Amino acid sequence: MKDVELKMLERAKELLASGEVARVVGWKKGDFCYDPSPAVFKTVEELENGFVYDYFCGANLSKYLIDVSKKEGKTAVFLKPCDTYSFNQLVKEHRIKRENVYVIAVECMAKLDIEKIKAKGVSFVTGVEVVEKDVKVSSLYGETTLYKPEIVLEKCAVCNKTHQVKDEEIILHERPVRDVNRFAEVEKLEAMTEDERFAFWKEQLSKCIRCNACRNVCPACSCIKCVFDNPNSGIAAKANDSEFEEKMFHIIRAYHVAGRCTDCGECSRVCPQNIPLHLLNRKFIKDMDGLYGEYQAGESSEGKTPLTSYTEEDKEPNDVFNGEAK
Amino acid sequence: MTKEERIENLNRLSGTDVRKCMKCGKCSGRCPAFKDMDIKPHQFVSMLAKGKIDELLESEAIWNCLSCMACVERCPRGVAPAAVVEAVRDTVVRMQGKNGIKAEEIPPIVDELIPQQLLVSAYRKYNK
Amino acid sequence: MKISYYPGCTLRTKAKELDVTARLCAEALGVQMEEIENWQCCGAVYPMGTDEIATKLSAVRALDYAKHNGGKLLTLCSACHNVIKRTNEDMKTNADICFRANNYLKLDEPYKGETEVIHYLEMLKNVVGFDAIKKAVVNPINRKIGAYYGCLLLRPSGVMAFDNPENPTIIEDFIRAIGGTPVVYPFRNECCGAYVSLKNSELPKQKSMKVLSSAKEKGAEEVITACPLCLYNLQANGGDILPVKYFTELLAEALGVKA
Amino acid sequence: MQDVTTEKKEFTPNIVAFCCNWCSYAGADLAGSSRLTYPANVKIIRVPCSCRVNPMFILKAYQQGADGVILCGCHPGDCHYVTGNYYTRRRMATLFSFLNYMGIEKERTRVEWVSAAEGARFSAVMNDFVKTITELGENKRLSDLRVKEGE
Amino acid sequence: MQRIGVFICWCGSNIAATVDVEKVAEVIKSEPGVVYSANYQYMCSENGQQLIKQAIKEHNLTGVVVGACSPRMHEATFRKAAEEAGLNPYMVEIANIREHCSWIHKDMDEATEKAVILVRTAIAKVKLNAPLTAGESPVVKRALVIGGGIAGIQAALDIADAGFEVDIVEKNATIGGRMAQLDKTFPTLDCSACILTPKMVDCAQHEKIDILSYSEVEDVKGFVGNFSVKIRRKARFVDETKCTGCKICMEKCPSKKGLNEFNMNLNTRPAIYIPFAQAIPNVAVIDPTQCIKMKTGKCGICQKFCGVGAIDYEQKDTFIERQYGAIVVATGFKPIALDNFNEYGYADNKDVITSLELERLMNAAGPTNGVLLRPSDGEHPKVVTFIQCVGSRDTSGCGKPYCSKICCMYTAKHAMMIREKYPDTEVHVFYIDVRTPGKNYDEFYRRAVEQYGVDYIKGMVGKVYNENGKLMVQGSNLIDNEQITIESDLVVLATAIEPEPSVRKVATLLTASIDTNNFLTESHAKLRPVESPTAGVYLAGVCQGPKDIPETVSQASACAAKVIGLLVKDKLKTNPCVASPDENMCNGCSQCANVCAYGAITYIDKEFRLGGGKTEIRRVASVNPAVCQGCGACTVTCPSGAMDLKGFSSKQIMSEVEAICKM
Repeated sequence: MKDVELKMLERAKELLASGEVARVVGWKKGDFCYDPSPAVFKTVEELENGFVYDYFCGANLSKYLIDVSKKEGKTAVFLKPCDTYSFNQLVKEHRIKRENVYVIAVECMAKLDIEKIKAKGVSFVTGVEVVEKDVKVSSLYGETTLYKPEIVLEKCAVCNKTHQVKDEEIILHERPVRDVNRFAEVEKLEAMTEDERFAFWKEQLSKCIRCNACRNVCPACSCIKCVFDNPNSGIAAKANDSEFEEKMFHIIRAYHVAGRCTDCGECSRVCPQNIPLHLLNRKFIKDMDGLYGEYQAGESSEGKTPLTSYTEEDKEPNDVFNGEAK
Repeated sequence: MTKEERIENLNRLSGTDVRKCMKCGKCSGRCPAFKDMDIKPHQFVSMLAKGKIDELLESEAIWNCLSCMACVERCPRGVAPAAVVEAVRDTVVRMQGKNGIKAEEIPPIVDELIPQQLLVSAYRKYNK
Repeated sequence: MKISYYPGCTLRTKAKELDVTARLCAEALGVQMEEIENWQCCGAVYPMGTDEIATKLSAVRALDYAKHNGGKLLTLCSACHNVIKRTNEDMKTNADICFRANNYLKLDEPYKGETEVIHYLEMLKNVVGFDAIKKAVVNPINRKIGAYYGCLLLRPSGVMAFDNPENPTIIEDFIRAIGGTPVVYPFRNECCGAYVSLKNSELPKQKSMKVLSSAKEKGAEEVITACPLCLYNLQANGGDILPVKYFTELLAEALGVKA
Repeated sequence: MQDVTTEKKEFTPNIVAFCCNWCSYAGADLAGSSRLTYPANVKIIRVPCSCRVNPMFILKAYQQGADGVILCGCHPGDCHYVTGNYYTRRRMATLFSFLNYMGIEKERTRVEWVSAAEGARFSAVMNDFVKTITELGENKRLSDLRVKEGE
Repeated sequence: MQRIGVFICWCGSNIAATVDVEKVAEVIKSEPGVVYSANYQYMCSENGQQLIKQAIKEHNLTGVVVGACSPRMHEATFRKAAEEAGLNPYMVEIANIREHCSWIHKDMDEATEKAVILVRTAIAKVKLNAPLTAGESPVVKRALVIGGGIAGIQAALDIADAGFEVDIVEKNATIGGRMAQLDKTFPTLDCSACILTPKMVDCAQHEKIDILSYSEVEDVKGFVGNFSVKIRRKARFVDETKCTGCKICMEKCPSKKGLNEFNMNLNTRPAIYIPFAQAIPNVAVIDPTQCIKMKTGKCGICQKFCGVGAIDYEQKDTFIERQYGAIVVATGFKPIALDNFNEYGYADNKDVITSLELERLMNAAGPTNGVLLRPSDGEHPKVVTFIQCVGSRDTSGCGKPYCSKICCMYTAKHAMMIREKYPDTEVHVFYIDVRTPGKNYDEFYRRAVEQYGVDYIKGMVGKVYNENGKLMVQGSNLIDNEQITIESDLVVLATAIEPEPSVRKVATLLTASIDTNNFLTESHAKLRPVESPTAGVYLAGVCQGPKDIPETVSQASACAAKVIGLLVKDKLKTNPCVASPDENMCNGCSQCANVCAYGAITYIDKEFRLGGGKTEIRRVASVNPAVCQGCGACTVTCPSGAMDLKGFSSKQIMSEVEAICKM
């Protein structure tokens, strides 16, 4: 990963120095080793001081382009495979000006989830070193070796995405192809009884503190003004003051991104309460795949979504459950 | 049973809605046993609709209906006159001593070629 | 291929030739008719009364057996076909009859009309194919033949779905396949009156003679049927106007199959 | 027998029907002019087309105390606005499945196509829906306690 | 502060018998915002409307709720009343307490309670109503008539006589339709051609009428006042501008085996033909399935003989696109196929014919030159038996559930004409009912019986069969309770009629509603019988329901009156209940345009002030209010809720939901 980071830094400096781009969107070092954050670099100095690309750079940078792509001059951005789907979706919705963006596709190799590492009993992490499937985690208390598949981000555990957009690429290592079913957990829930499912979600959603982190990070939730902030919508609310409110927010959010959600998993990654929010979006994805044919949002920057198209033979709503017709 | 109940019973047993009849007479126009029906197919429907069931229960036609379904097939309104005839026949044969054919009547008319199905069906149609 | 077969009472006795020729011909055409176990007489006439359950159980039993043995039930006698097919429709569409019949039978798994009931003629047409039969013919029947459908195969057409109830063609197509010339005559789908012969001997006579004279007028040299009762009636009461045979007898003749 | 029915009648569900102006609302009018009854607890909101119905409206209805929500539109292919109900069909198919995934009873929300000529069908559909919801019981899973307490 | 007035209508006893209207008015008085509440026997009456107008003025109302019948019935009435009193008409809401309440509930308490809820719901909505103003759209002063039968011809002539341009699109090679095939017409027995062909000629000669024969409507866009229609002009392989109708090609054509559709396939015609002598336009057409040249490449005889060089074997379909303000649908009918009625022996016996075939057999220009001869052997039939209701009034699934309406009269006509021309011919008619409402209609039928001795038999035929060369018609004679068999020479079936199948495509293109029998639906069965619910589309003739010539012509003229009424206007008011985006919230994501069936949504780049003197250019949705039909599909697809629908805004509906859920 270090070699990739160096190459990226080098290339970013080159682009800025030559004036080909006015800015570079990437990740910058945080206070700890595990909290790099998205950043806009405008000078070579800024790059040298803060640029990072490592196993904790899970954040999806595409949403930041909504604003910066409107600015004067070109913007270079580093996109991991999954980020490119969100990028494409935003281009489709005319939110990103494609011609103002220079996309550098970068390899991913699966990012680590600090919460999962902490859950393994390792805290005060100071660094990680990844060798194949072993992750050597150093902390204030020493070194521990963890099994990588157990500590990667949820989105990475089931990822088989490939770059959909690139103006150039920096890929030094082949990524192994996984055989995973991203709907396994949805299916597990579907197999439960109504009562069990209700109890499951009641417990999960009751944790929601309505911090809006999911909404803020979601590349599909990029409305200039959210319905929940719009007094004319009739559902505006800032806090969950009832169990209903908790559900309402998440149902409507999932519905609004249905057909547009690329399954980038950022919602679950950023949720401070660890609510498996991706399971809501994946249910819509699974149902739409089953009912209207496989569809991956962001695979193309053109065309309609399953919910803005139809066929005369579509299944009747009363007959549809678990993505299949009775 | 009151008369109303008996009428209701016949309607239920026939499984057909006699009110759908538009009195075109196509059933009787097609009936191959018409001449042997003292009460005609269309009359079975209209008489049941009007509740004149005593006459129906006395009719000879219930023994002569061929159950050939021509009336059912042809009815433009989806009424089944043959089912009314059968409902009446069922009602009659279910009454004590009203079997349409008695075992002792059989031997003289049976010739050696008569197929079983004739005997079986006759028992089923006429007796209980 | 193998197919579950329901012979019925008459085919075991008075109409043996229908059964025997049908089995031999089927075998010659590559179909194994497997007689179902422990079948009981279907009752020979479909009981229309909506409260008739017990009278339908033997048909349901046969249907349930076939459900677990290939999913199809082959019939040959027109009366059996009529009774079994209509009973099957009840099991499929009449929740009340289905519920009560299953209550009686206490099957491991309720029977809900899953079996497909097919008549031997339908088997010839759809499973074997008339073209295949044409190829298998060794002695083409060079005669003019009138098809006699009667009532049981065709009506009620909504349930039987056998052929156009007023202008059927399947037996005519069959006659062509075995090298004969079909004679279309208007009384081929009229009832011969046989059901009432024990109560009224006159009516069946009139009806049979009408059928045969109509066939003769249009040029038929003989008449074929699938129904033992029709055959009996047309022969006994038809005034010897024309010879009457089972359609399988002609098929056997054409295929050169001997009992 | 009698007791069972009276017992069940104690719960009278609150039902909201969204009807499109051109077919289903007219079908409801026809049910009315044909005097085809259905329970008084079915109350209709007129929308131009079934495709005007936002999932938010349905959730709002549950929040406000509805026990069942039914959406009626023109038969697919007959939409006054050509394609509106085709979108409704997809939106509601996915929404209903999703609500059920959240543990909400699947019978609680329904879509029916009722044409302007189908007064009898409108009445039959409403009677059937009321029956279904009565058997299903009160909406507890999507209700808002505050609304109930406020009553 | 809102000042709402509530008006509860009794509708005589229609509402008042089940809903305690006075109580409703009383309860509602205490609703917040309600300053006036009244009840009256007939709100829609002049006095009732006066009551509303007065209250608006006296109490300075800002909104009105009328608890009455369906808004589909009187919403327009009450809006107009409000407008006359100076209130914006869109500040009126209707609570449907008749169709949705009093008529379907029996218990007074229950119905009253529900009426209160419905009125409260309407109040909740009206409080959020905003005054709306209808926009305007221009009217193209040209009409399109689809179908060139008597309905289309009459409508076109009437519209053209009023001075407007009309195009008739006819899918066949000539106009004239079914009426051109008829021999005589009831109840006066004029010759059909004698009264129809002059009208056809009028059409051809009218400077305002353009006949597009052998053409079909391919696509329709736009809306009332401004339809854009694409028309396919099918290749007829003859240059319409050159052909003089001399018919030499017909004489010389060696391929003469094509079935003559005009004569109901009773005889044949050449591959190049003019359908009948008086055809308009009088121009030949080539049937490519019969033409030897087009099938084999060899022949070309017609081209050789055509003096004006009109033949063009290479001709292709062409398309034209025209603008219209109004469209009349007059697509007509056809007799049903008789496949489900083999008991009448139509398929097997040449001498079993349909009534329309009989028309051709009796017509002087028909295959037998007007002499009634049976198709099988060309003999005069001595016994003719008519069977009525063949496929009509049939709910068994074989035929049509409706009465075809014209058969009783034309059968009486046929029976009478046969008896008149051939007094030695016996005529029998099997009927279920004889239906002859109409001026001079029953008299006409009775004349057939009393004066011409036609034998009417009450009963239906069960079977028609051939025996020794005779057609045996076996049926009931219900009056005498007997089954009879009539030995006949000719059997005529009064075959049910159904809408011409092409109407389905036309209806789809026009988004006009169609019923289960494929008849086009009128806007109101009694009060708007010639209008389709789709604005600007009108219905004439059998496409709307079975009818005879007098009725068809009346309806066509009624259509014309409606069309003229539309075309004289320069501008039309448009429905103000259209979608409109809040640009401040619009993401410009294009989701809404993806679901708009009318193409009403486009996107513009707009400059927004960001404060601090900064501006930003953003892409935002823009709705064309003249094109938007107000369905609301876009509103649901908009994630931010920027897109809303006037008159049915999210906030309004949410508020209704809230009110209606309160028990």
